[in-house]
Amino acid sequence: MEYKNLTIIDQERCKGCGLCINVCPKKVLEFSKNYNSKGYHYSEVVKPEECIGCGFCYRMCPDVCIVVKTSA
Amino acid sequence: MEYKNLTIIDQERCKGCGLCINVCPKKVLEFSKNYNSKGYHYSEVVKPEECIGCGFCYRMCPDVCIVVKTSA
Amino acid sequence: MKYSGLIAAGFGGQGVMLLGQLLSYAAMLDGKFTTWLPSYGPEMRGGTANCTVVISDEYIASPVIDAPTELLAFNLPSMNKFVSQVIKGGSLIINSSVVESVPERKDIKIFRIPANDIAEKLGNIKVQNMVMMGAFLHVSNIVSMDAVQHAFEHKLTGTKAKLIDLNMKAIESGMVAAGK
Amino acid sequence: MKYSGLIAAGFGGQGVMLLGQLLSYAAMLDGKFTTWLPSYGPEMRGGTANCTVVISDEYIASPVIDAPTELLAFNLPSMNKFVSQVIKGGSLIINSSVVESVPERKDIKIFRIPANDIAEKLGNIKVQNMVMMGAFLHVSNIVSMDAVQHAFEHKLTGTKAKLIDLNMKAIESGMVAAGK
Amino acid sequence: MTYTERYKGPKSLTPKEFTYCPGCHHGIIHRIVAEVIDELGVQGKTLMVAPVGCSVFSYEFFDVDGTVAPHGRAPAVATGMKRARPDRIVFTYQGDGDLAAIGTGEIIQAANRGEKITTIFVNNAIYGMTGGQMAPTTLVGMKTTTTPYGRNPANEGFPIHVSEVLKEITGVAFLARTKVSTPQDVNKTKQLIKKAFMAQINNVGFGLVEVLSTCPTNWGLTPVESLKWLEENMTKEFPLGVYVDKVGDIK
Amino acid sequence: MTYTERYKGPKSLTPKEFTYCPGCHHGIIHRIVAEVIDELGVQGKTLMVAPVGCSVFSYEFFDVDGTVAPHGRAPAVATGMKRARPDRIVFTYQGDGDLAAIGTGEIIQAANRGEKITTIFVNNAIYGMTGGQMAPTTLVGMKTTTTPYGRNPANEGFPIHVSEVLKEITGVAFLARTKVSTPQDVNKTKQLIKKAFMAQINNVGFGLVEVLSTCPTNWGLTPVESLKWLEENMTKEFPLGVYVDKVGDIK
Amino acid sequence: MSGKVMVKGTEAIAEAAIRAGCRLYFGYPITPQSELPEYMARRMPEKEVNGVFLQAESEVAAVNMIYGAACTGKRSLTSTSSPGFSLMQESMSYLAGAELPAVFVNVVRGGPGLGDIQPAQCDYFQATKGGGHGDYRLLVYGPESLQEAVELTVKAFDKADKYRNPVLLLADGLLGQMMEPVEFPDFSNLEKLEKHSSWALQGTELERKAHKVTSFNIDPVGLEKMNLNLQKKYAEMEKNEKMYEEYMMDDAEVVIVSYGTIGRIAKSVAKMARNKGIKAGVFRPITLWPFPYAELAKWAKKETKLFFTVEMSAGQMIEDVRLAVEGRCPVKFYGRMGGMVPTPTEIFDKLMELV
Amino acid sequence: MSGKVMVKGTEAIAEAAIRAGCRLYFGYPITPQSELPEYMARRMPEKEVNGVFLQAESEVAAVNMIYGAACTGKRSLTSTSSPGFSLMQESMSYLAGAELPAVFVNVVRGGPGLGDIQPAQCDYFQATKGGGHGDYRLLVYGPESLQEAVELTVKAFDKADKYRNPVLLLADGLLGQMMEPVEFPDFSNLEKLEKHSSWALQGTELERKAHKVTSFNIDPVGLEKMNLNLQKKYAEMEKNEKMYEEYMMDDAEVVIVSYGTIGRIAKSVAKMARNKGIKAGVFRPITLWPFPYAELAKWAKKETKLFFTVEMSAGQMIEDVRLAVEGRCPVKFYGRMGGMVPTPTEIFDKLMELV
Ligand SMILES: Cc1ncc(C[n+]2csc(CCOP(=O)(O)OP(=O)(O)O)c2C)c(N)n1
Ligand SMILES: Cc1ncc(C[n+]2csc(CCOP(=O)(O)OP(=O)(O)O)c2C)c(N)n1
Ligand code: SF4
Ligand code: SF4
Ligand code: SF4
Ligand code: SF4
Ligand code: SF4
Ligand code: SF4
Ligand SMILES: [Mg+2]
Ligand SMILES: [Mg+2]
Repeated sequence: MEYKNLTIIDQERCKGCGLCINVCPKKVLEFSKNYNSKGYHYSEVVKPEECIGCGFCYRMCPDVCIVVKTSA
Repeated sequence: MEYKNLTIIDQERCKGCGLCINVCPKKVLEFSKNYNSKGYHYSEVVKPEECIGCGFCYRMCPDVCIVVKTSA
Repeated sequence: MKYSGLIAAGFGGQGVMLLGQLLSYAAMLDGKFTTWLPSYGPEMRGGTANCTVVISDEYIASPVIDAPTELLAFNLPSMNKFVSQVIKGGSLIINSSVVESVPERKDIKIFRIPANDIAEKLGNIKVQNMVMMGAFLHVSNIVSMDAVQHAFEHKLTGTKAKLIDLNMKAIESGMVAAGK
Repeated sequence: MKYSGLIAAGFGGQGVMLLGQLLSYAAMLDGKFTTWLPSYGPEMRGGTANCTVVISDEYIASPVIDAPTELLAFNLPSMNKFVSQVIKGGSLIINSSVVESVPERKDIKIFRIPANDIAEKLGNIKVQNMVMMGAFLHVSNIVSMDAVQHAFEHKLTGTKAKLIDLNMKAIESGMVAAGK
Repeated sequence: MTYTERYKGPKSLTPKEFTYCPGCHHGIIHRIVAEVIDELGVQGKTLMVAPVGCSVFSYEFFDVDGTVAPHGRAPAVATGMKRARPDRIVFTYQGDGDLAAIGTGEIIQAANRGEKITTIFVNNAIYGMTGGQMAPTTLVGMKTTTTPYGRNPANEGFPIHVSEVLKEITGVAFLARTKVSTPQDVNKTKQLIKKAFMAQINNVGFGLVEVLSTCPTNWGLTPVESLKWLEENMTKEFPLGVYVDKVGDIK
Repeated sequence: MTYTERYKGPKSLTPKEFTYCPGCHHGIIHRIVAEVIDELGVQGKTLMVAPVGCSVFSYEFFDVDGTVAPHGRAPAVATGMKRARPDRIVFTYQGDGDLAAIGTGEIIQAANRGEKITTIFVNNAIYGMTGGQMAPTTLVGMKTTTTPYGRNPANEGFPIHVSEVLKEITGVAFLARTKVSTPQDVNKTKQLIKKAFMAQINNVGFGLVEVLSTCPTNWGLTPVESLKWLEENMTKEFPLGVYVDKVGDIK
Repeated sequence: MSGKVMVKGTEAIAEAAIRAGCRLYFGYPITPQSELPEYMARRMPEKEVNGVFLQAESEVAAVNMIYGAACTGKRSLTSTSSPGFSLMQESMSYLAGAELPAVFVNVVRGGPGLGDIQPAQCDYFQATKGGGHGDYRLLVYGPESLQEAVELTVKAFDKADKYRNPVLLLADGLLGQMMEPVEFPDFSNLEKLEKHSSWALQGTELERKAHKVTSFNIDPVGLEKMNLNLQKKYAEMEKNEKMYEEYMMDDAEVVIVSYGTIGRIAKSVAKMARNKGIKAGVFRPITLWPFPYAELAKWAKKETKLFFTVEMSAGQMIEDVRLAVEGRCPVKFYGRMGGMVPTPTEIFDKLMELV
Repeated sequence: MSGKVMVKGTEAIAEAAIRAGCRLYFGYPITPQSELPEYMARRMPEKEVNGVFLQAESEVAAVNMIYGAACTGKRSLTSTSSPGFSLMQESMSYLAGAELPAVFVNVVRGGPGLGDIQPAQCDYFQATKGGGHGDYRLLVYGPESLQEAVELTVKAFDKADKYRNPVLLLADGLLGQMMEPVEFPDFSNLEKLEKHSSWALQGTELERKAHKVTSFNIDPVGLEKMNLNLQKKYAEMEKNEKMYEEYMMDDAEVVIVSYGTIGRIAKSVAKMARNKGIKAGVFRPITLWPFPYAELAKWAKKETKLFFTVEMSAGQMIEDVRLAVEGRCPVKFYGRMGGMVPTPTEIFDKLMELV
């Protein structure tokens, strides 16, 4: 399935701070139940279809884990 | 002879800077022609009768050479 | 002369340092000579953490040891790093909830303690370090349970006092697990 | 080998340092080895100032000397301080306009030069130091007048060039005074 | 469908993972500084000076030539660099312990000389790297490991206002206080940082941007709680705004 | 006729002759500081900290217990004294090289802690003791031995305004800039210095008085010419006034 | 139960200082000793102590606050780690010149420069030869254990007052971070300590001539005299204050010379060597200045096969060892740098290579 | 006429630095060397030179400006006197750790503390053993004359670049203040010097990987490696860079060991002694680090009756002399302190007492 906007998270790099989750206006993101190898519950996209490509998550991510793509 | 006000200059201590002479409103003071042992033309009272005891000379003297007395 | 020189090693946050301090404290209460020496990895945060505890009837010359009598391994990298140093006849105590593999050495005693699981069963995963400590106490028999109890009483006061029981239970479970 | 080690000493402001530098400079122009070494008194300003000039045909080992061949005394404290150090057969040159007394020593040559008076007569009291230098040149005969002239030409340029004559005259007067 | 990358990490950062704690604003600030360098097209001629503090590692994160200054001395080091190579872009990145405590003299005098350098000043009201001691910017009442009973003005004085002090200095060409608590903040801060770089590029003078920042670890709060604490407490003590702007409009 | 002494040197000075050059304002300022100490009746409990600068000798001139701090560190030394003996009156006496160059950090941080100490800051726009080098307060265009072609803002920046900077600091209880060029100035300055001491005595906070001052020797002017130069140039660059006053009226 | 408590090295020193009558701490945080100021921050305001803790804005400010506090004759302490101690050097020279008593702790870490935060001993030269300018000396203690650190801390304050001289505890990160049981001395009688020092700056109360404390003397004749007095004092300290430990030295043929924690580790090495039939002993200088030259030189005799100096440095104390031995026996060195701590086995192996 | 000019010591060093290609001077005024920055302030802006003179706000700032300038690979100089050099110690350690080339001048004055402004040699320990923290070394030159100072200044820049290491000229106030004729070398070819150093921070121009220059390595294994590299470099310097002068040493039975101006004065003393029939010579170390131990030790033989070390200090270099002599001959000392300069006769009298 294809979405208008894609938010891609480098989950190995993610430290699970939750700033992206906190800022996303569309609740696209959530903590994963899983740990990454650093031991963090990383952030993952749970509602890709809702993503408006606003880049808020990118802007707030302190660890440069996020790329936002758009088809627009 | 007695004056109303006495300005007394420690001439050995004086460095001949002339600040007292410069500030005296009554031109009571002048540089001496003589040198003191430090090699300065010290300040001396030349018109004691004119002294109004204002203390300007005391206030401006950087070397605490001056005492002003008054009979008032 | 009784002597134990142990290294406890794991990730930061697994309570390895606290375990060492508590043990050392209890040893002191037992009238032993004892030293506790931390070693933090080069990383500021996260990363590995280990400490060395020496307990002895005599003045301790070196608080630094490179031949531990016991190794408490809380994760795999730590086990791999230190296992070869354990003296012949020494003991390796593994938190088997985290570390699956077992090293090759045949000349040491190996104890596999599912510390996380035991702790979880006790209702608080955090006390997994006390489970490991219990195992050590069983294996080394160098510090009295009385001293351990006293140590908790000193360290956990006020509102924290209610945690003593849980911790003691964790220790006992660890002892039992090591005795199996 | 020609050698002269002189101390010139007086109050700050009497041009003692300049005299030394000029002499040293002229010595260099004459192809000699030479050193100039200042020594300021502990007081920040005013106070005494003296300098040591060594002029030699050979490399100068010590620029510090404690046995001057010549002493140029610009005031009484300076004369008293250094006169005992002058070597036997050495010379003491006194600015007699300032220093009235004469020391006891019989084993040295003593020149009394009324430098201030001479300088005043030349129209500028400031060149009293050059009068003293002239006396030294006469006494030591270690630096050529040509070199001195060249030294002035190097140091006094532009608007100051017109002062060369006055200075040279002062030097000549000093030489004459010492020759008397 | 073909996608274009709308938001992607800047070129002027190395791929190296940051060593900062989860949620620490140092990372956000690094990224926007790098974005500014990208946008100005000066990566190849930029020299950076890292401080001593959590951001001591920043010299490894920025993909430009860099060094680490002794604690507090980054402005003097940057001065030496810039005087040696006036054709280069030189920036320092400093914490509040580094800049507002031990380095007080160096920052004020570099600003006063109007050095053509840019300083990113990360004010998190605490010494992060050494484990949470009081900084000169620590708020009144705030508990730190060296003010265990809360900062008490009678003993430790009041938080120092770096931007207010620096605005009195003639050599400063651009000066602003900002924060990065929201995406809007982040955008704005980026523009301010760009201006601080332009102050240097246009040879106007010294540029500094003070960024209010979190230290979840030593504040003892989660990253999200930290945002809130910053908003509620730090912005009150440290008013945001542009304090000096001699740069004018930039494209 | 019997005379009474109307003006006479203060008790809190030793009889030692000052080592300052003829006409140097250091002497005037010494005298009025001593007069203030006399008037406040605190000579017996005052401790003083001399700087490194021409006034390094001031510890010999004030007839109170005293020491010499390392160059620029007088505020830190005074802090140590005052914290050890809060019941004592502690003051520092500093030049513009000492306080506004090497000691920038120490003065700002002592002020920021609101240390209950008093600082007399003698701004003569030059390094007197070392022979006339540029100070941070040297005026633009002014020739010094290290700005032989005149201070050039493009290279050395502009004169620093210490009082303007310090007024931004919360811990400051009293702060004024003044001069001693006329007897009226001298009187006024004395009152200001008294207030700066009162800030300490009343436990309000840090007090500092900046006194614009001459250095005839290194300015290359006579003492009287120096007065004029100060009036015409320094007061323009450094506006006089009371910048902070939390002390209120004193008798 | 004994009066023993379990504490970290940094905290042991802090508490010992308070017991010794120190009521003023000024310092600037730096790893690996920030626990010391943090302990002081908690402890000083307590009623029982009622002292001053103040975080300085820098090490330069800290040492000058100490300078000021010491001027009043009160007991004060600062602590730091290597880079911070370097920053203090100008003022250390001032303190020594002005003959001010104060106690300093340097918990040494790996250098040079920013280096790392691991234990090291690479500041020995700086500590013992004077990192600052001019001819001056600090009394320098190098404790091996927390109990010794506690005792030397108390002694440091006493000696600082006695000689009017700064005293330095040179600890390594190991000692600073480790815990072991220690017994603290009782609190000193503050009133006894508070007796007005005859020289201190405490206000004349118009009852005496003003006191002046400085390292300044513009007249070289005066400054030389001041220096001669200092040298006399240092000679006195050399005569009276040397401390060292000899461990299994009676019949030693191999003398391991080490200080601080490495001196302690060396004891394990000596035991290991004895197990292998090598007559090893440990000579452990406790005062690093004055260094026990003569006492060590005593062992530079025919029977001694080897002096073996082990340090966590590139070799600094070894110069003092060589000055003592004067070529009469071989002097060898083993060292680790950059914060690496040698283990007993490692040292032992090296020793076996040499004998 | 020769190309000789008459200049002050401080100015000779300044001009020599410019000739050597130094175009950056940062410094803070301090007596007795302020003539050096003052010379630079006049000279650097001249068209022929076109360099940078900047008065720093302190010695700490100055050394860090040097740090920054050195990072770019350019030749830079700072100068100071004793208290100022103490303030630079933290950063000196950083420079050495980061392997930055730069030249330092310390015109030593009487200490400790504020002391006075007269000539002294009491900073020898600080210069040679490292006043800062950690295991590091400076290359240290001690010139005796202005011509030698000029030549060593040029050499200092070359060696600093060659070894990427700070180099220190340790001068005393005598040398700094005296004048004598010197000949300056020609101007260096700047373009040749400007060749991009392979390590320097000059901007990547997107053509290479970014350069990083630091003394920081949080991993002790890495920091130890860094230290091992430094030690290797220092060993190289010890092998290649030792300099000393032997004066009338061929048949000497009395060896006067002195450096700097005192080394020069010692030559007069040796002559005086020879006049009295005493076979005296002078061994004058020119590099104070690396110290010419082996070269001096060569004279520690049966025929040598006495090593006589003379310094303007309480006795600092004498430790290195004793390390070289290793007890094979008597080593005696004469020193003056606090800025007092011993005269030839005074030293000679002392020598006569000893022989
Ligand atoms: C001379 C010196 N003193 C102290 C330290 C220890 N130190 C390292 S970082 C730091 C403070 C860091 O705080 P800040 O600048 O606010 O940066 P943050 O970690 O909060 O980003 C200190 C005191 C040091 N490395 N060097
Ligand atoms: C660490 C240090 N650096 C430099 C000096 C040299 N020094 C002595 S006084 C002084 C400046 C004095 O100027 P200022 O403070 O303005 O006082 P003034 O003499 O003008 O009254 C300097 C740089 C020193 N003594 N110590
Ligand atoms: S781009 Fe916007 S909408 Fe999409 S995940 Fe990120 S924050 Fe949410
Ligand atoms: S903001 Fe970045 S680091 Fe934080 S949870 Fe989201 S992706 Fe992970
Ligand atoms: S008191 Fe007044 S009138 Fe009298 S001499 Fe002094 S200035 Fe002149
Ligand atoms: S003001 Fe004082 S020092 Fe100056 S001339 Fe008058 S009496 Fe003399
Ligand atoms: S300690 Fe604080 S400032 Fe440092 S990385 Fe962690 S959160 Fe950031
Ligand atoms: S040099 Fe200047 S400031 Fe110093 S005493 Fe002389 S006139 Fe006063
Ligand atoms: Mg911070
Ligand atoms: Mg000044």
